Amino acid sequence: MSSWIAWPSRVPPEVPVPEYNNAFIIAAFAVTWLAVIGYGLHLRRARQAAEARVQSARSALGGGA
Amino acid sequence: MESVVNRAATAAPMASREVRWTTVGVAGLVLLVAAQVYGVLTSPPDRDMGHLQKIMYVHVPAAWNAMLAFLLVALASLRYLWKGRLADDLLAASAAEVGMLLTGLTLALGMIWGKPTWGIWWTWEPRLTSTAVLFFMFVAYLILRTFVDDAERRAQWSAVVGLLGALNVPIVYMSVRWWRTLHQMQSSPMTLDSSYTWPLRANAVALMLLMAYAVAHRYRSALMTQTADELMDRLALKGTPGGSRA
Amino acid sequence: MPATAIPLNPDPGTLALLADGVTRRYGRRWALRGANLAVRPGEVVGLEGHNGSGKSTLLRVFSTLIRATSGRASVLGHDVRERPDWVRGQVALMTYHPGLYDDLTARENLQFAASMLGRDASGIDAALDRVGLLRDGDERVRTFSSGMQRRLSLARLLMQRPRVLLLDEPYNSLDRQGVALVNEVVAEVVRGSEGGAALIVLHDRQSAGSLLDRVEVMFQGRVEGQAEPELPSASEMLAELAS
Amino acid sequence: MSWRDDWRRVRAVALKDLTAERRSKSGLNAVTFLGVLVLMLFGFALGPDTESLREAATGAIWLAILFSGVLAFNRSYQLELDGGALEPLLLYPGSRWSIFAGKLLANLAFVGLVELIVIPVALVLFHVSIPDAWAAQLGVTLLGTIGFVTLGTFYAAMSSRSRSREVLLPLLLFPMMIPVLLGAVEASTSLLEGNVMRDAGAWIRMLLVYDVVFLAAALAVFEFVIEV
Repeated sequence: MSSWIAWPSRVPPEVPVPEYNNAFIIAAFAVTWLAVIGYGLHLRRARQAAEARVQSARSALGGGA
Repeated sequence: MESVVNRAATAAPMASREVRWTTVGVAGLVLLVAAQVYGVLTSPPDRDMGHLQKIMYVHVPAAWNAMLAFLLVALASLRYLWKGRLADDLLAASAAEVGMLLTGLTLALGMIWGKPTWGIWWTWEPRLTSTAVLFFMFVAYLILRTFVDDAERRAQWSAVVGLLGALNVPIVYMSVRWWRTLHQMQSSPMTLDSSYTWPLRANAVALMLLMAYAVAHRYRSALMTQTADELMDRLALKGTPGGSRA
Repeated sequence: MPATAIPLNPDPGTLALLADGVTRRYGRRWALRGANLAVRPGEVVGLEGHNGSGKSTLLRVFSTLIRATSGRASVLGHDVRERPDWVRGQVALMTYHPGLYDDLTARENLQFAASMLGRDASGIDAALDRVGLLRDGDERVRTFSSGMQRRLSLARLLMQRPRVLLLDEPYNSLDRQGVALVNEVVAEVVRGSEGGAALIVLHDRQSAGSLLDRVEVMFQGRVEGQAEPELPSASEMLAELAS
Repeated sequence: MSWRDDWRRVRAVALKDLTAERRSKSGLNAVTFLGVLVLMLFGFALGPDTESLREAATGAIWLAILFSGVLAFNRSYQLELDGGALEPLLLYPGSRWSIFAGKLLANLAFVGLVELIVIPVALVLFHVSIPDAWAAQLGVTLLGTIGFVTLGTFYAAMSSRSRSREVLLPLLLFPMMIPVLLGAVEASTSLLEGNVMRDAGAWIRMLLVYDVVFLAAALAVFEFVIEV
């Protein structure tokens, strides 16, 4: 595994860690959840469209099939 | 060509499969929340990055699962070319859609991580650059699908495009890596501290479950649409002895 | 059940062409909706029908150019989907496109065909002579009239030495001698080769003259009947379908 | 069908394409002109500074080739589509990969001719003197061109027969071209600079692998692309 992901390494307890850039952390998680929920909605819409199509096909075929 | 109509007629096993996939989806969602909370609360801040390290828990799983989605596209494409079943093409398309989302997410998160860490939004790093290439290939694949009307032609063409794209991914990765190492010294690889591994793994598994659910869900919607089309075909061919599929 | 020439349980081995319930969809439109047709060796069969009734599509299915969405088609007893390459060696398709290269001369076009077919070039002059283009052999096809282009594609067809002819409106833009030439070639192929047969899409039955053994009529993607049919009107047909 | 038959078909397709191209002429001139135009634009974009021009030369050459070459590939199938010639072409019995191989050879010749003009013009415009290792440079150019033309000819078989072909071809082709671009540019640059601190050999091997992989893959799956 190489560098750029900046794999977190040792954690020296005595070094005080600067608390910066919380906005970026929040943004990252927010974007992730936006993607998860957004795609979930897309999935539901696709399913509804598919079901509607099956329904209309069935009814066009005369209820049965 | 198999008949999706006949498959849909056996509704009972289909329904139980649906329940099983829903379980996977719910489990993935719950695990994702749990793993994120666990990771954010328990893992100590990194020496250099501080709490920014926590972006890793969403970024790296997205990248891993994007690769997985691409593998799925390649395998489904290969199987389509081998067996000629239209369902495999729909599976490849479903995986490609989820893969495009995941590569897009990986890129967005990479930027969000890069800006505070290095002060730049974009870095020409092999992994990130390969992911970008992968993203473009997913997009091209999905655009190709919208440009072709005939189902069989669309399936054959996109299977071929998916397969060639899969061949290209390792070559792109290697070439970008060489390109980078030639241009600047690569920083020494670091080992991941054990306090980060478990949250990372849990997050990756959670996202994988969600991805599997999403692909399965999208795939079944596509199958349903095809079922509807086949029912309409029956109508169009009503009373024809040749109406049954060969 | 539409009246067709298909015998019950046709043995494809004894037929030059067989379509059994062939369907073909383009996007959402059905070009063929279960076409049945049988052509015996030695037969010359005409195919008539409105525009869009599926005649050209059926010819293309037989030629392996288009795959049937469902159903079965065979040429000289071999399934077009299972042995496409063999079938391509037996049939010749002539469409309304001449299918020539405009910037090549007539002779070069035939030379290309000869190379692709694995024939030597010695037959080219004879073929050109046969279609009356020997003097124009070194002219570019771009300068040809449409009748001359059609003659040239007939010359290519001759070089192919097919056993089964699939001709899509072959008389278009041909003069009287051209029409006679087409008929000569058809007769030659059908009588001259074992299992030879021809399926000809036509609008004008006069041109084929006494060549035709029978005429089949297509309507809305099916072969609906033989000889002089009273075509049912579209609305009647739809009413029947809806019932 | 023996290999000899296949080779005769390959040669026939290539000769036919090249003859048609030679007779119509306008295509090669226009494409070459576009390549030179792209080079000019790069010159303006990079500024008159000799040093920066020289550094960017190989990259500019390859982008000019990519942009002009992509126009050639659809043309090669347009030739078949215009008079309905694709149908008889597909109806000749025998292997279909030979059609692809023939078109590939013709396109290689076409792009090679474009390069014959574009590269010398670039050397002049970007103040690059002919390098000592010019033979190796030619080899790199050839390897890069083979990879580019292979996939270009392959994807054009699809794009030329689909809607909005003008967009589709670069969309499919360019992401696949990244290894070729990197390999060719890096190898050329390192050769130009006398191979200092760089290893042209690794890039050349990469290009070689790329060409072999995609040539084999394209020949193997071309049947699926042209079949329906």
